[in-house]
Order: sequence, then structure tokens, then C-alpha cells
Amino acid sequence: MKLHEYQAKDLLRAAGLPVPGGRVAETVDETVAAAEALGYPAAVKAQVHAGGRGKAGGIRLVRDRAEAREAAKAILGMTLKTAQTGGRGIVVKKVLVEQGRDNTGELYLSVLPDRQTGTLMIIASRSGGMNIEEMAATDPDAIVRVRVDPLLGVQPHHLRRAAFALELRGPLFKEFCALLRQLCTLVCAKDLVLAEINPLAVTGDEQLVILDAKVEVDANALFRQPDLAALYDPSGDDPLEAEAARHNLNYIRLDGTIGNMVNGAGLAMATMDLIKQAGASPANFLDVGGGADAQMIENGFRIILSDPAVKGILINIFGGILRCDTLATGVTEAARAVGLNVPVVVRMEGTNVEAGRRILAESGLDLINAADLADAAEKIARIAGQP
Amino acid sequence: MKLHEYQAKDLLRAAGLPVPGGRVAETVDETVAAAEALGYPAAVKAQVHAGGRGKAGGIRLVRDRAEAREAAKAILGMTLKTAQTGGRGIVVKKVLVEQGRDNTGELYLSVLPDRQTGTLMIIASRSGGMNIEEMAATDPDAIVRVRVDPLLGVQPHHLRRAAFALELRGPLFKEFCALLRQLCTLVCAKDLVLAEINPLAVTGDEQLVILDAKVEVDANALFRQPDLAALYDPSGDDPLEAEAARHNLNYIRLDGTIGNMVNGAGLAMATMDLIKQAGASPANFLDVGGGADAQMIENGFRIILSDPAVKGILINIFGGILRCDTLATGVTEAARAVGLNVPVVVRMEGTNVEAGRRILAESGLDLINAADLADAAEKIARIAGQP
Amino acid sequence: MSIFVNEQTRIVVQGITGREGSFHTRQCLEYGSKIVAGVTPGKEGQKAGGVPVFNTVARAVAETGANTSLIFVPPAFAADAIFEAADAGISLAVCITEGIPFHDMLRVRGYLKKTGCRLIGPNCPGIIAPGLCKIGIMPGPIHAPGPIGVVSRSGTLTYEVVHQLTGVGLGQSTCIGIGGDPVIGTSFIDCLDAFNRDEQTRGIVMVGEIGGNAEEEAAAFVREQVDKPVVGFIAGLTAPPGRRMGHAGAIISGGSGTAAAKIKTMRDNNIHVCEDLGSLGDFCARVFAGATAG
Amino acid sequence: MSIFVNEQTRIVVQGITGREGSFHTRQCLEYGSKIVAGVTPGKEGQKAGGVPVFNTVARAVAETGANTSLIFVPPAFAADAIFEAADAGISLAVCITEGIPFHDMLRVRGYLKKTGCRLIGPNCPGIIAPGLCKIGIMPGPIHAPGPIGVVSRSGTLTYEVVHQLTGVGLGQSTCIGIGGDPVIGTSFIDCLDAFNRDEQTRGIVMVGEIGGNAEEEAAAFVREQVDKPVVGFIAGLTAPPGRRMGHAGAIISGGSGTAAAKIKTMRDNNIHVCEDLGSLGDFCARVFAGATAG
Repeated sequence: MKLHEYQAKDLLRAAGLPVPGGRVAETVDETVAAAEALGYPAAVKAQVHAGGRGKAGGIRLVRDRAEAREAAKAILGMTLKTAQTGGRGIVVKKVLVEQGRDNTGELYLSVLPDRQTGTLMIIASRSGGMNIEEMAATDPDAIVRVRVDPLLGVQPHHLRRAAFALELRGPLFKEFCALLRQLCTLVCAKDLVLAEINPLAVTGDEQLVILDAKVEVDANALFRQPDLAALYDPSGDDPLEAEAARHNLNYIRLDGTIGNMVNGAGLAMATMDLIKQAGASPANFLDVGGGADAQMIENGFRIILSDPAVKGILINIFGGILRCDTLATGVTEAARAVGLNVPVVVRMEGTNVEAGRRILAESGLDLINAADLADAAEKIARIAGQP
Repeated sequence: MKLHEYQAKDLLRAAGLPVPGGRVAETVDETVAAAEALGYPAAVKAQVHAGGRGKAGGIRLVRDRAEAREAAKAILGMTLKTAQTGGRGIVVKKVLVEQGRDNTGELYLSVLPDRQTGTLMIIASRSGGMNIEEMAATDPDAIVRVRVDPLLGVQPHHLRRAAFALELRGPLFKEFCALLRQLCTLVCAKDLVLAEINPLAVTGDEQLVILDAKVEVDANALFRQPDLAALYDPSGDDPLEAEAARHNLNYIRLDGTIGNMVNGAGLAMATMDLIKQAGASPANFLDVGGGADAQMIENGFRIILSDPAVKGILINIFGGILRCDTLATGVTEAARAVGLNVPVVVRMEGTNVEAGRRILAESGLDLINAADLADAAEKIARIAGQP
Repeated sequence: MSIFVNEQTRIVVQGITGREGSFHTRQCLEYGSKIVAGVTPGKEGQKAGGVPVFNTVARAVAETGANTSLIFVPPAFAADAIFEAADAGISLAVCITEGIPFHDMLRVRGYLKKTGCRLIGPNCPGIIAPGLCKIGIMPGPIHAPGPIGVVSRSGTLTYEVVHQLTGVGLGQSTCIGIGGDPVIGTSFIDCLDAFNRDEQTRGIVMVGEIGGNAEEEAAAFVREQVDKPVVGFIAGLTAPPGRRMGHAGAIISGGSGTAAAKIKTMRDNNIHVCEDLGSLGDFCARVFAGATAG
Repeated sequence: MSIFVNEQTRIVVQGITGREGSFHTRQCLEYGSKIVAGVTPGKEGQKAGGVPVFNTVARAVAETGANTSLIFVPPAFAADAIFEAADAGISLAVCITEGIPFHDMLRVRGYLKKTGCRLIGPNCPGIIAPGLCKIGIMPGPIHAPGPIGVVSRSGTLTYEVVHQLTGVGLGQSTCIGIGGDPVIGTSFIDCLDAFNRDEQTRGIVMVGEIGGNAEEEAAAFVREQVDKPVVGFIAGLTAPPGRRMGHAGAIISGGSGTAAAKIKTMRDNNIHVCEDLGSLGDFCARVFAGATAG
């Protein structure tokens, strides 16, 4: 779960890390008032879950009241499109107004649990400001990676290695080590899967300041991080995804026309791929889980049908512990409740498959039975090909 | 470094562990006042660094003011002799006055870093009240040992294993798990080498109460535990050992007549053994360390000579990095400064030994040169044999 | 021979009295698996599906000689359950639980490196040696004993694959779901290595998906170390970047972990990649024809 | 051959610019040891006794190919220094430092189990392969190359033993001070095992003391695994119970760890125990006469 910049900075500030003064504003007047209170120069920054805000016009530096008003008008309500937002973009509803600072250098620092090495990874670079992929491409030697054993936890030598790599000296060296230690502690204590400070600025008076921060929390750990769970903000999410989340459905909206509903994430992805190979395009990812019941299937139908782009639906179920006859009953009940208005292809396999197929066939519903995956693909292709 | 019971209980209480109310008293009147304030029954307990106080008369249960006064008079100022105090005993200068409680059961619980397994060891037993060696002898099956990996730290299943072994149920089970977790955390956070709660009482109203607690702090870690370092109380120590400690000398007083001064702990023990094998008996252990200089040797001489039992001294030095000639100079200077009044045998070996022996021979002091260890033993035997 | 498990495997089920635990205990017992003990703290002395329940894994091991654990403990307590299994001397822990926090799994993986305990999963269907024992939640009847080793990050997708294999007459030596989480106990490479050493196994199917670089590492291992034919399948060619596709580990981030890149690397390293799930069984039959003949 | 070290050993000294570190660096260099780097944070670019200084062990290893570390870091920072050495890929760390907190050493020992790094010490004189290299603070000249392996918990007591061995014409293959702390990196058993496999070594002297049960465990190992003659010596027959005798690990507690018990166990397990330090050299000459002849 991604936090907004202002939420991330509140978290870092509470952990004792150096964050500039700032205020969140939701209207033009609030924005101007915040800038006046903080003093100029100030930064006005769109609060959306997307990187690349600066390039997309979501961040402005303002030097007086007039500029503050102008920036607020431009940013609040704008639809921000970056490489990360997808074609629809995100509407900006909040800005963070922050004290501007002179700085003499910009560093990059992140801490994350790393799946490949199984360690807590510290990544630091002298070339702050760019994103890490750019850095890796333009100046890979400037990036140092320090691996911290998750049982041992961060030790002074880990901190020193990062600090030396950043060529820090004197008080800045010590300040950085303290900051990095706190950051590592925070990442573990708060179940973060990413804490990225970029840039970490060095000010003219030899202080470190966190100019921008990206924090992601492990959604699986929210049960023990109630403070962070409370920060969840679905406002920027796709409305169908938000609706699916409320029903505990694993749904992701895509650009295609063939809705699909599958039990199991791997099989769901493979089913999307199958739709593509059949010359059509998947409208979504939807894993109804291993224990899908009629209610979940009904909810899944509703969500898929809410997408006006959907021209047809493929249900692909591998019945295992959950038997096909039970599933078929669920599908027919849900189809009746929802009232289908697009063709639905059902491919079912596994335990009690014959009984399941019989239930579908006898339901009187317009469900198209597919004998196997190849058959399902062909039938989907035909639906997609219709005008 | 051992803590007094009252210090240990203050530490446990501060960590949130259930310790009965109590006050420290140094006079009879203070003791009575404390008992009156706490209410009866109350326990009056001698505060000395020694186990087995109860059997030696150092703990009394009092039911009224008269008994409190009587107990205070009996305990304060008494010389407590237990198996652990040695023949001299320890004079009691403080008592802990504590609320008495009814209890329905007594458990044993300790947590310590264990050298043999390299783990944090939890030891628990249903047979509280006895010491652990007695328990091991009488009811070994009642003792459960749970090993906690020092990097992993204590986990819920460690706590459960101990709690199930103690046959606790319901609220007591939970209470115990919480207590044990806090105790493990305390042992690691405070660099304890022993935290023993014996007995851990179960009260009639299903509460756990720490009746007695023994805590030892790692002397090597006092640099980072200033609060605990401040609790150091040398009052019960042997005065010569306390004096040696002030000079950073590693000195232990023994019952024999032959003082000895050695560089290195292993060689010092071996030298004590050599004295014994020669038919004499060592008056002390004294390791002056690898970097012994004239000042340390002089201090060593003074301490040894302060023991009236000492009839002769053996100096055994293996010169390595520290050369024998340097050492010999140190010994002669120190001997002159101290003014020896007992015979001193010097056995010296290692780097520049010839030069060293020459310095000793030419010093004009009454230092008896030993050619080798066998010769030293023989000369010591002769001194010890003199009336 | 199967890998990691066999007819000597004696199973303790952690969380045996829960809904999932009790249901799958019955299923595994029906399949013939030797479930000798269950653990639910506070329920020692009870029986669950005829299996004696203990308070701790240590006691279950001491009383029944269990050497393998099947874990159905909820995510908040699952890491502790794995630690408990390892501390009790269990040599194989199979953890079905989905949703264990990332940091917990880092610590679990770090700890297991120090012990002799192998973990399969978490967030996986488990392991089955067809005809011998089933330690997990997969449907038993779709499997058949035979010469093919199957290793997969998925659940139902694996059943699909196994179903097709059985359909074309290719039974399985062992099928292992290694789990869809970013941090798991047993890797593709661990399984490939074991299958490569296993006499019964003549060919291997590995089923991967987007996210991470486990498939790429496995591909390099196949080229260097594996001398049996390997068929590969990767799910997620149409998955968008930056989104978690159901599994916590299935995410393309910073352009890495795409299905296309994995497929290319696998092809470059002697793996026979099948892109059409509908015909995977036939594909395998062709690839393994030589290896499984006679 | 020597054990653990040889002429290929390339040494980095951690804490090289300190008083002890710089003094002993000179001494080791004079003995012929290959000290190729030093580490003191913040002093990269300087030289110490002609040896280049680096900020981190990782960098020292990268620049000089050091594979062994000699540690003179003060007790408060020593555990971190050992972790740093292990993380940098050092395969042998020799830690001289006395007074490292007990809990730090528990964590160090726990961590090193996960890595490929062997620790000798702490609170020890180090290791020397006479004539090849000296990695520690022992006086070089008392040693001579030869067939006897020496392993000891002490410092000067070891010098005494080595001096007597050299005096009776018994040179040493390797002498190792494993340290006087309760928790140490390399045990008697590790050394006995290595000496037993080492062709150059014909006989072994182990020097123990009161406290713990390392000597008892080693004795059992000698009976089961060692086929070379072993001479034992134990210091502390006259040590009182409950008192630490200089070394943090030298304490008889709860009646266990006495010298008498150790001596008995050693005798019961085929170890030739010498009780008179004054004649240890002659004792060894007699015991080893057969093994070292020809």
C-alpha cells in the first residue's frame, strides 16, 4: 500500500528524521494560507500515488502569494498523467505545501526488504534526484547496495559503508549514519516494503533534509499496523477496483474487452494470456480465490459487467477441493441474480466436472460451455470478433 | 556483577514485572517504619550478595511491630555465613522490607545467556523455592530448558513451551507468557548474565508475583549500562579485593600463605596449582596482565603484603612482547618502593631473560632467583616450610 | 523415488483444529498420508480426525516421531509456527498460509538457513508424491505416479498442468508448489537440483510467472547442471507493470520480472517453453517422448 | 601443513592505527606475515607501517585480496568489526580484543554460523604457524616449526608450554589460542579435528582451564575421532568455586567446570594429562617420542 508524500513525511518526522515543515491543503485558499505561514520560497506538490509528478507539472516552486495562488489553481483538480498513472490519469485533490530550502547536493537513499537476496537492502547514491532506474543506466558505479541480514539487523559498519560511498565527512557523516539507522529501524518496525528518500538534500549549513519520500507499507502486515492501515486512501484508485476491494475480490482493471473470472492468481494470469493469444484482449484480472462461493461469483459478475468496455466473459475454473458441481450452482445462481447482458463462456475442469457441466447446461441460461481451454479460446475469439 | 535483591527488584519493576511493594532500610527504626507502612505480614530480608540467606537466618516473616523490631535487630549487623560467602561471612548493612503474600504455588524461572549452547536459555520448573542444583538432583524432569537463538530472539512458541511445562492455564498462562517475554527482553537489553526468579509465586487470586530475584550484570557491558554500573556496591567485598579493583588489578584473596603475582590469568592459575603441588598454599590469585608496568607491579606488591597471612611471594613472569629486562626493572623499582618484609622468589622466562636476571641479581634486593618452574616450586616449598 | 517426501514421511499438522486444518487433514489421510500428530496450543489430549493433538511441536515430535510439518496457521502467527517447527527438529515444513508479512518471511528465511529445516511455501498448495503421500491442499485424484517432476509458483495453474500431464499419460514423480510470495523457502533451483538427482524423474515441468528473477536464475541452473529435459511455462504475458497480480510476488517492477524476458532467458538456456496453456500436455508429451520411452 | 593459516594467508588488520594495532602489525610483519591492508574508518589513503589503510573491510578485500582479519578493535566496537569482516567475505577472523560483552558474542557466534567465516578468539593471543606466519600477539621467537599442534584457552600459559616444547626439541605445526571467554568462535574440537587431519601434525597439546565443559566435550571427541597422541594440561586445580579467575570464562559454577573433573574426563578418554607444569616439556617428549620418531 502506497502512502502519499505527506503521509510518508509525517511517518518519517515522527521517527525523528529531518523533514521540512509543511502543510496539506485541499483548496486554493488553504494553499495560499499555508504558503504564507511557512514563508517563501515554498513548494506546492500534488499528492497522488504516482512518481514523475515534477515532469507532469504537479510540483511548483512559488516565491510569493500570487505565485502560490496560481500554483494552487493549476495543480488542484488537474488530471495528472505520468508514466505510472496509466492513460486515465489521476485527479489531484490535495497538495503538500512545504518550506523551500537552498541545498548544495542531492543524494539518493532507500531501504527495502529485498526478495532476491532475502536481506534488508540499503541503496545509496551520490546522484540523487533521478529515479533509480535512470541512475542505474547513467552512473551505475555511483550506486552502492549494502545488504543487512534480517536477523542481525543493521550494524554500524553497514551505516559506515553507505556513508563512505556517499563521500560524506565530519558532522554530515555522523548525521547520515544516525538517519540511516533510524530509517532501517522504521522499515522493520512499521513493515514497510519501501522507504525511498529522493532526493536527500545537503543544505548549505551542512544539514540533511528529506525533500521527497516514497513509502510503501506491506498490505499483509496492516493487521499489526493500525496507524498505517488508517492512512489508506482509495480516492485515486480506479472506482471498479475500489468496489472490488470492498468485496475482498482480487480485481485489476485492464484495457481490453473480454472480462474473465478465474480461481487462482496464476491460472487467472494464464487465462488473460489465453484471451490475448485468441486475438482478443482481457478487460481485467480477477482471482475469485480457492474458496469462491456463489456470493463472490455474483460480486465478480457485477464488477466485470460495470465495465462498459466488456463484450464477453470467460469463466475458467479448475475445481479441486472446491468441486465443479458446487461451482456450477454458484455460477448459475449468480448469473440469474445479475442478469447477464453479454455472452459468457464457461470452461470448467477438475473434480465432478461432468455434474458441473450438466448443471450449467440444464440451467436454461445463455452460458456457452467450452470443452477445454482450446475450445474456450476459440469461442472467445468469435465473441471478440463480433462488431 | 551481582545486584542486591532490592536492586534487582527495582530493575524488574521498572520493566513492568510484578514485584511486591517493598522498602530498603538500614536501621532498626527504618525497618519498623517500613513494615508499618507496608502492613503485615511482612518479610525482612538481609541484602547481601549470597544465596542461602533464608537457611542462615537472613530472612524473617513478621506479623506485628514487635516482631519487625526483633527481626531488624537480629538481621541488621549480623555476620551472615552461607555456603556462598566463604568462612569470613558478610556483615548485613541493609534489609529489604516487603509485603507478605499468601500464595498457592511456587515456580522457578530463569533466563540467561548460555555459554555451552550459545543461546539465550530459559529454565523453568514447577518446583520453585529450591535452588536449581537441588531441583536438578531431586526432580530433573520438572525442569524445562528452552533455547532461544540469540539472533532470532524470543518468539511466542518459546513462551508457550515454558508455560505449558509449568502446567499453567487460562489467565495465568497469558500472564506468564507476557512476564517471560519481558524478562527475556530485559536480559538482552540490560546485558544481564543471569535473571533468576525463585520463587515466582502464584497467589490465591491467580496472580504471579516475584518473591525473590537474583540478577547478575555482565561486567564487560557496564560501559553501555551506566544505570546498572551505578549500582555497584563493594561493601560486602573483601577489602583487599576492593582495593585491588580500584587499581584495575585482577586479584582474588585465598586462604593460603604464599602470595603470587603472574602475568596472564591461565599462567596465574597454573602458578597457584604449582604452589599447592610444592606443598604450600596460594594466598591469592593475581594477574597483572600482559602490559604490566612498574606501577602495577608495585600496587600488586602492596596488596599482597597487606594480607597478614602471606609468608612469601612468588613472581612468575613469562616475558613475551613485554620484555624480561623491562619487567625486572619494574620489579626492582617496586620492591624498593614497597620495602619487602617477606622472601620473594622470582621466576622469569622469555624474551631477554638473561638481561632480566642480571638486573634482579645486581639490584642488591633480597630477591630469590629461580632457574625454572621446578626450581621456583622447590624454593617456595622451603619458605612455606619455615615456622 | 520422490523428492523431499516419501513413504517414511511422518506428518504433524500445525493448526489441526482450525477449519482449513481439520478439512485438509481428512483429505490427506484419505490419500494415505501418514499424519501422526496435530498441534493446537491448549488442546493437548484431544483428537482431530483420529489424530492426537499436542500443545507444542516439540512434544508432538517427541511422542510421535513426526519429521514433517504441514502448517495451516493464520498469517499473523505463521512465522512463529515455522520457527517452532524448525526448533523442534522438523526437517520439512510445508506452509500453506497466504498473506504472511514480508518482513516475517525475511526473518524466517534467515533463520532456516541456520537450521536443517527445509520450508516449502508459504502461500502454496504443498507437495505431493502421487500414490505415496499428499502434504497440502491439491486435489489428489488428478495426479498419477510417473516420471515427470512438476515445480510451480501457482496453485490452480499447477492443477491444470498436472491434469493435462495425467491426461496424456505422463504421471508425476513429485509435484511441488513453491508458492507465490516474494520470499519463499524452497526455490525452483532446489527442486530442479533434486529432480535432476532423482532416478524416477525423467523430465521436469516448471511453471513460473511474472515478478522477481527466480525463473532466470533457474534457467541458468538448468543450462549448467540439469541433464533432463525441462519444459517451462510462464503466466502473465498480458500483466500490466506495477500491479500485483493476486500473488504477492507477481509484480513487474522497474521493468524487470516480465514474462517475455523470462521466456527469452529460459529459451536461451535450453528450456522448452510452451506459450499455449491449452496444449501444454501435448507439448510435454512431444518433448519428453525420448526421455520417458522404455 | 599448518591448520587454518598458511603462506597464502593475506591479512587485513582492523584497528591498524591504534596503539596495539600498529605495534603488533610491525611485529607480525617482522615475523614475515603478509599484512596487506589495514582498516580504520576515516583514514583511507594513509599508510600504517607501510601498509595501506582503508575505510572498510569490504574495500580492503576488494583492493588487496585480503582473506584473513586480525582485530584489535576495542570491546564496544569489536562485535561490529567481526560482523564487518564476515560480511566482507573474510574467511578467518582472529580477534584479540578482551572484554567483549557476553550478549554481543552470542550474536556474533549465531551470525558466523550462517556465514563462511571462522573466528578465532576473542580474548586470545591469536594463531601462529611457526616459520610461516604469525597472526596475533604471541612472541615469535619462542616458536619453532615442527610436528606438534598446540591449542589453548590461555595466553602466557601457552607461551610457557610452547617454550618448553621448543626447549625439548618439539617444534609446532600451528599454535592456536582459542581464548578465555565463555563464548568463542573456534573450539578445542575444531582444532583437534583440523590437527588430526593435518599431515604435519604428529601430536597435540591441549591446554585448558576451569569453567564450562569444552574440555570434556573435546575429550569425548579425542576418544572417538583423534588417532594422534594428545597431551592435556588444565589450570585451576586450586581455584575457588564461584569466582572468575581473570578470564571471563574461567569460573566454577554450581560445582561444574572444576579442574579435577576435567582432568578425570580427559584421562578417561585417552588424553595424557600432565599435572606438573614445570615438567610439561619432558612429559610431551616422552608421550610423543613414538609419534614423532622418523
